Order: sequence, then structure tokens, then C-alpha cells
Amino acid sequence: MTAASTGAMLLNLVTVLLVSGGAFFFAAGTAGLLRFPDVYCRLHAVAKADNLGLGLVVAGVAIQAGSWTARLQLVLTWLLVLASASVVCHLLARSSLRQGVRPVEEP
Amino acid sequence: MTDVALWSTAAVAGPLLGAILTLVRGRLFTQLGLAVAAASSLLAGLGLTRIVALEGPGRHLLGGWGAPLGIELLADGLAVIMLLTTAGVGSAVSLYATAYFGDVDDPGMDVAPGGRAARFFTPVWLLLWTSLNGVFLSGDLFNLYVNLEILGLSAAAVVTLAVTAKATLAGMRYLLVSLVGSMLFLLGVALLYTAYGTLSLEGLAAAGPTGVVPAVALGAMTVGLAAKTALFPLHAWLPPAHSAAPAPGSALLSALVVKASFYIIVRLWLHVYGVGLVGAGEGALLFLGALGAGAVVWGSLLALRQLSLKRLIAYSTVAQIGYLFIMFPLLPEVAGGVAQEGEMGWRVDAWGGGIYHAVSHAFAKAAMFLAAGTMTYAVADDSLPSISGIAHRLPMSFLAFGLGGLSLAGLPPSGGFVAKWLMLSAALATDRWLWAGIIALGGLLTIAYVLLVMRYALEVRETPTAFRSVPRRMEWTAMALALTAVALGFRAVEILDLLDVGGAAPW
Amino acid sequence: MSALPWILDGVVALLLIGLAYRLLDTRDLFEATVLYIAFGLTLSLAWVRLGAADLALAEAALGAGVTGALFLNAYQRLARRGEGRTDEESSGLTVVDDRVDEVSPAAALASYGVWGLIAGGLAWVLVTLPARDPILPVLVDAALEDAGVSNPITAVLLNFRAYDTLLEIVVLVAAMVGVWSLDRGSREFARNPADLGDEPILGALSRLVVPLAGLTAVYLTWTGAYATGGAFQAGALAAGAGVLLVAAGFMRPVTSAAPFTRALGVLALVVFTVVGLVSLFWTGLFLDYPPGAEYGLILLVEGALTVSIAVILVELFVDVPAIPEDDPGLRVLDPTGDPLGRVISPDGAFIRGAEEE
Amino acid sequence: MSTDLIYLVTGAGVSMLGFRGFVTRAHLFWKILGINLMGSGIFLILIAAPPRLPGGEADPVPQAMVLTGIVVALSATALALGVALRVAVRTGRPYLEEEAGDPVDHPTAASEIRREME
Repeated sequence: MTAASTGAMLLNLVTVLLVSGGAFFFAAGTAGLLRFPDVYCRLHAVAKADNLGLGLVVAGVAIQAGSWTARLQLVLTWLLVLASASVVCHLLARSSLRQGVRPVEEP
Repeated sequence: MTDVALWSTAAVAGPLLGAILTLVRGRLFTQLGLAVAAASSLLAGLGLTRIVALEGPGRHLLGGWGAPLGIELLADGLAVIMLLTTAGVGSAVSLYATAYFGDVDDPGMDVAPGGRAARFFTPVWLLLWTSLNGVFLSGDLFNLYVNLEILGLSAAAVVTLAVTAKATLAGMRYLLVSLVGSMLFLLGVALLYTAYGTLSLEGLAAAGPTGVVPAVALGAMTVGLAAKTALFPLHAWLPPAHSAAPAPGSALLSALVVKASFYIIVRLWLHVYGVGLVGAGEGALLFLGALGAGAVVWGSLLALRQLSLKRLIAYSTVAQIGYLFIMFPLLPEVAGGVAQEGEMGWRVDAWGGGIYHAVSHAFAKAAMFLAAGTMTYAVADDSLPSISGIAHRLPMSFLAFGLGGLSLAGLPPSGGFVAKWLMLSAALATDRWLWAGIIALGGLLTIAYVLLVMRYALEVRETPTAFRSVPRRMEWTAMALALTAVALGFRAVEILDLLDVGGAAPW
Repeated sequence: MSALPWILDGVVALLLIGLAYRLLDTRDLFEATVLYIAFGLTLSLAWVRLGAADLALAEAALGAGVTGALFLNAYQRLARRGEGRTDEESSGLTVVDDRVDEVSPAAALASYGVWGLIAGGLAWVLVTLPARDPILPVLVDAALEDAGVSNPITAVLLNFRAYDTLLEIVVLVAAMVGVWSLDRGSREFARNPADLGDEPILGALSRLVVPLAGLTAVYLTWTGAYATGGAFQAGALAAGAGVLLVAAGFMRPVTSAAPFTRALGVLALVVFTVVGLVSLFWTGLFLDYPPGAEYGLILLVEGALTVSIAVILVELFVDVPAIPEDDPGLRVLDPTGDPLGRVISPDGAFIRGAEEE
Repeated sequence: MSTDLIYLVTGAGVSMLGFRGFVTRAHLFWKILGINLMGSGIFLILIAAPPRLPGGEADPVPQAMVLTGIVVALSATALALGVALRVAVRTGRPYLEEEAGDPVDHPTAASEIRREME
């Protein structure tokens, strides 16, 4: 086994780990969206876990990408999603608050 | 540049440029847009007619590619007859509309809910005109789909120009039917493209579509188009939509819009599938004819039961659409000959009769709707009792209505007479007594409901209290259309000869 | 490994069917709307799987994005209407379909069975159709050299079948004029005007995203000539930026009353028609671009298309929910007998709209 | 090949689900959704059914047709939603409430004439 193929193997392994990690966080975020009691908790779960998950997936895929432009595009995608997701969650939370949706109290 | 290219471009681009001009707004640009559209449509119709009559069918390879890669515009006898009909009816209705909707520069328009909407009649109608001409000239299935969508959206918008709850509901229903009809048409296009790999009508005709997939495609497209044409029993949307629309809109919808989808049915059945239908497809032809017969009887009976003038005329449209479909079962019987000479030198020609009916009904029905619009404009009411005695106040409109009714009923001398005579003789020549009976019965029922309106209009009564004076233009445009419908009875030979150019039924 | 794409396709297909079933079955309009957007996004995955990247882009931007936004916007207006009216006839009911008949499971199964049979029959006749060779793709390939652009889809859209695309813009303009003609007395945007500009974070996002979106739109318009992209995707993107500007309060909601809006809305129609007419007088055939000028003219048309599509889409987004004044006189089926709701004075003057007299 | 087959069947299913939704649902918004789904299903058929290019790409002509179709569907949806909202304003409810079918029980004009003549 040559050094090059060992290196490729390692990179593949890292990719698999990163993408699996990303998938885990997506799953966790989705579980939170489905199971959490009110809109604020749900937004919290989605905004944080999904963006982290997407970041991990992007990182894993970026390793496999053929060129630096492609990597740059991937990272840019992630940053834009990050920005819009946080703003959208903020807007949703604020609009819920204005409409008088109250957070659930601790039991 | 060939003349075909020039005139076929003018037919589509003229109304389109007119529509763009009217969006500038103001009285000047509204009238300019209408003038551009009407002039280019009339010239295009006449120019193409001359070419077709002298040199035979013309074609315009858009983009220089030609079918099947590109789209072709095809002008044959049938296409130019429909173009001319549209140009004639469209121009008259445009003139009428400038009076009916009032002055677009009038500040009073901003106060009335209908006034704001009325300003949009011209652009909507000119887009509609673009798609009508586009349908008649198109030689490509997908292009027909896009044209149908313009037609559907703008026709529904014509109905909802009337601001009442009734018109909104009718327009909504019309829009939904029209969209689903387009979807079914698109499904057929997808199936045919899958099977034959071409979208060109001529290419498909050359391939001779037979088999299960083409049959399913034809079924889907026919159901979709029949819904748009309001063929019985898919007609329920028509009477509310055509009666609730503003009068010029009603005239356009009844005279032209339903004919566009009928035209596509004719193209598909006769020109694309044509020969394949003679054997196995005769049952299907019979089925279409049976629906047409149902429409004639049902539509006429319901027309007799209406209390509203415009609804009565709308039900009459349902009935007259039936005649267009009675043409189908009569076709294969006149084997071999398109222009077969019958006894006394009359042509025995269901094909000619059907198309002649489409044309003369367009002029007659437009005249009737415009005349009815003038009457309801004057008394601000649409019910039959409210127009009692109107014949004494609006004699010219009354006469236009009567002449339109004369043609519709098929009484001589009129275009409707020629149409019904041709169909009747085709039925009799082949001993199809049932069809002949239905054609005759429909004529009698038509006379009955036209007389019903006349009976109210002629009543001698003191003048209705609320009576608005009517712009002269609204009276004589309706009259011009009615006279054209009658005059069509005198020029039958020339028109039928034109129809034979390239567009004749294939058997 | 070879089963993997198959599984992926299976999951996407089941998702599409499941989403379609659920969104047409639910009674909650909000749920249906959100599921419709999810359906559109899943569909764009299907386009990728089918090797149609242009469609994936267009579906995500137009099918899911803009159409979804239109539905959400209309939903919000309908919901607001339900809240605003205290009379029992409509309070809160308009966004929940209360006219679904309860059917027994057996009847539902039978209904779905019949429709399923139709769908199955449709699929069956297509699957059993004998395979044929590609016809048009071969012709497209052969003619691509003379088309001026190397992306075959753009070549079909703007050269071989440019007439269809011209009419497609007519459809868009017809919808716009139709929406204008719906007599919306109130042109209020769905958001409360008092809120406009009151969203600092949204404003910050707009400052970041709008220039980027504009740049990407230009790029997509230009790249459509030889790769995935084109005026429709670019126009949808630019429209998204425009909607963001309106929502963040940077731009006043434009309406049909503004001549500038109308001019930009029909710009593509004017440019396309003029290009067609110039070619008609140059080469003798409508839309037959003069040899050598194909690329330039296509780019010109694409640029105009992007602008017009963006303007029309923003216009539709802003205008569709702007519903008409509730004129009580018009709720009666036929207020005056005049379909335009005009009240007629004895001398025939055109004085006022429908009122209860 | 199997990818095409899967989406062909899906397209047929989605289009007929959409058609069914259009027919069975009374609420206007669902009718419009149904038409949109019907269109999406037909688009799927249009891409998945015709033969693929040797390279595995989809036929560019149906792709252009579907691109056109997506824009057309969007335009139709916009107008339909606008009209539906006006229906909701004018009638108070977003349903097609109207005389269903033909008004045969309408007082007939002929009978009124008869009454007048007596």
C-alpha cells in the first residue's frame, strides 16, 4: 500500500466521520423540533444543531472537493445558511412573542 | 422576407405590441394600442388569405429552424378563416368596448370599483387576442399549450373585470376549469412526445399516431379541451362566466375563446389523428357527436328557462357549441370527397358546415351579446322583464339582436342557414335521420328562445323610468356584426373554397 | 454499493408521494402550504437525480421558493381576514377546511384505489411503450454550433424554440395584468407599514445578502449560455432579493400605479419582440437571429428577461395578498345589474361605484 | 434506467393525487395546490419518460419545456390566488358557493309569460 493511497484512505475516513457527525446533529435537531414543548425551544434546537450539522457535512465534503474554488463555494454556502437561519429564527421568535405566545414554564 | 413571414408575425406581434402600448395608460395609448392590434390583425388576416387563396398553404419557420427542432407557424384555409373571424369580431368588440367602459381618463373611474378594473380591459383583451391568433397559426403542440395558458389566464381575467361576487365566483370557476384543462392537454403532449419524439403537428400526423399511448393522449387532451370549450356535460362553468362578464367580454368569450379550444380539437382529431380514426375511431366520433346532440337539446331547453337576458344567451352558446361537435360523426360518411356535389349543386359537406357554423356563430353571438349589453347598459338590469319595451327605445340594438338570432336559428338568408343546411344535407345524404332530426330540433328551439326575448322587447309599455342614453357606437357595432352574420349567407362558395386549401378533412 | 442510488431514488419517490398525499389530505392550510414547499424542495432533488440540474435550480427557486412564498402570503391574508371578522360566518374558519366530508375508511380506500388504478394505468402504458431512439436531442446537438450558446437547454429556450419563451413571458405579464385588474382598493402590503424598517437584524441580513444575490443573478444570467443557469433562475433570485428589500423596509412596495414598475415589467417583452422583428427584417424570419449576432442578442434578451422576471415576481408577491376593499354593496350577487358595479344617474353620467342606496 | 422508471411511476402517482385533490377538495386553496401537484407530476413524466441521451443526460427539449411549464404554473398560481382571495372577500368564504350545476328549478320565463297572459 503506497503512502498516497494511505493518505486518501485517511481522508476518506475523516470525511465519513465528519459527515456522520453532521447527520447525527441533523437528527438531533429534528428530534428537538419534534419533541420540544414550545416554539422557542424548537427554534433553539433547529438553529443550533442543524447549522452545526451542516458545518460538519460541509467540512467533510470540502475535503473531497477537487478544487479550492469548490471549497470556497461550500464554505460560503454554509456561512450564508448560518446567517439566514439565525435571522429567520430571530424573526420567528420575535413574531411569536409579539403574538403573545408564552414560553412554557418549568414544571 | 416572404409575405407569409411578415403577415404571420403581424398576427401575433401586432396585438402583443398593442397590449404593451395600452399599459402606458391614458386614453391616447389605449386607443393607439387597440388600433395597432386591430389593424395588424385585419391586415394579417387579409394578407394571409390572399396568399392561401392564390398560392396554397403558407408556413413560417420561426427562428429559421423548421420543425421538428423549431416551431412553425402554419397558415391554411381553416387557420386564415379563423384569423379573419377573430379580426372582424375583435375589431368590432374593441370599438364597442371603448364606449361601454367609458372614458379611461375620467377621474370618476377611480371612485367606482369597476372603474379601476375597467382600465385593464384593453391590455387583458389584447393579450387574449395575441393568444387567439397564436393558437390559430401554431403548428406545434407545446406552443399550443403555452398559448392555451395565456388564453385561460386572460379569459378568466376578462370575467373578473366585473367586480360583483357573482362574477368573481364565475371567474374563479372558469380559471380552475381552464387550468385543469391545460394540464390534461399537457399530459397528452408529454405522452405524444414520449412516443414519437416530436412536437410538430405535421410530424405527428406523418407518424400516423395509432396505439394505446396516442389514444390515451388524445383522450386526455380532448377531455381537457372539451372542458375549455364547455362541451356538454362539462359546460356548467360557462353560463355564469359568460353572463357575469362585462358585455364586450361576454361577446369575446362566447364568440372566439371557446372556438380556440374547439379549433385545437379539430386539428388534433382531423389533421393529426385523422386517417387513423376512420376505422377504429368511429365510435369515438359518434360519442363526440352524442355529447354535441346532448348540448343542443339541454342548452336550448335551459335557455328557455332563464329569466336573465345574458344567461339566456350564454345557454344558447352551450347549445350552439353542440352543433360544432355534431359535425364529427357526420364526417366519415361523406367518403372520399371534401367538396362533393350533392343534388341541386349544393355541397354535401359536414366539415364545411361545422366550420361555417363556428364562423357564423362567432359573428351572430357577438352581435347578440353586444346588443344585450347595450340593453342592460340602458336599463341597468339584466332580467328579461326589465327590458320590456326596449325595442321602441333601442330599435337598432333590437334589430341587431334579431338578425343575430336569425342566423343562429339557421333561417335563410344567413351564415347560420348555410352551416345548418350543409350539415343537414350531409346527414340526409347518408340517411342519418336521427342527426338530421336533432339539427332541425335545435333550430326550432333556437327560434323559440330568440322569440322569447323579442316578446319582452316588443312589449308596449311606458318607458322604463331609469334609462341611460346609449353611445351610438355601441349600437352600430352590434349591427355591423349582425349584418356580417347575415351576409355570410351570400358568400358561402368563396369561403368554402378557401376552407379546402390545405385544411380539408383528410377523408 | 450499486443499490445505494436505487435506495436514494426510492426514498425521494416515497417522500414525494407521501408529501403530496398528506398536503392534499390535511385540513390545516398552514400545514398544507409548508408541506407544499417541502414537496418542491424534494422535487428539485428528483431533478438532480434525473440529470436535469437546470430544473433543480428552477424548481427550488420558482416552484418551491416563489410559489411557496405566494401561498404563504395568501395564507396570511386569509388568516388575518378570519381574525378580523367577528361574525361567526368566517371567524378563524377560512384557513381550516371545514367542508371535508367525513368518509368511512373503506370509501376513502376505494377512492384512492380508483385514482391509483388510473395512475397505474398511465404509468403502465408508458413503461410498456417500445423504446425509441432520441430524435430531437440529436438535432439539437447538430445545430448547437449555429445556436450562439453551448448550453443545449438555453439554446432550445432562446434560439430553437425562442417563440415559446416569448409567449412564456406573455403568460407572466398576463398574470401580472390579471392580478392588477382584480381591483384591489387597498394596496397595503401584508406587513403592517408601521413595522417597516423596524427589524434591524433583517436589515443587516439584507445588506449582506442583497448585493450577493444581485451578483449571483448577473452571474447566472451570463453563465446560462454555456452551463447550468439562465434568466429564469436569475430572475427568481433577484426577486428574492427584492422581496427581502421590501420586507426589511428598504423599498416601498411597488405597485401597478408606478410607471417605472410597468416599464420594467414589460421590458423583456419589448426587447424580445423588437429583437424578433429586427431579425424578421434582417434575415426574413421572425426570431431568426442574424448570423454572428446570436450570442449577443441572446444575452441581451436574457438580461431583459432577468430584470422583468424579477420585477414581475416581486410585484406578484406584493400584490397578490393585497385584497380588495370589502364593499358591502358588491357582496350582493348583483348590486345594480351593471357588472362593473356602476350606479347610473338618470342622465347617464358615470358617477359612483356600487353603494347600498 | 431504473431511476427513470421510479420517477415515471412517481410522476403518474403525483399527478393523479393532484387531480384527485382538485376534484375532491372544496377549499379553493387546495384546488390550486392540487393543480400545481398535477403539473409537477406531469413534469416528472415529461423528463423521465422520453429516452435518455447516450451520455445519460436528460433530453434538453423536455427540460426546456418543463422550465417554461414551471414559470407558467407560477403565473397561473399567482392569478388564481388573487381571484381566490377576492372570492373570500366577496362571499366571506374561500369556497365555490354558487348554484351547483344547471338551475332547472328557476322560475321559468315562459311560465311567467303564461301567467301574464292569463
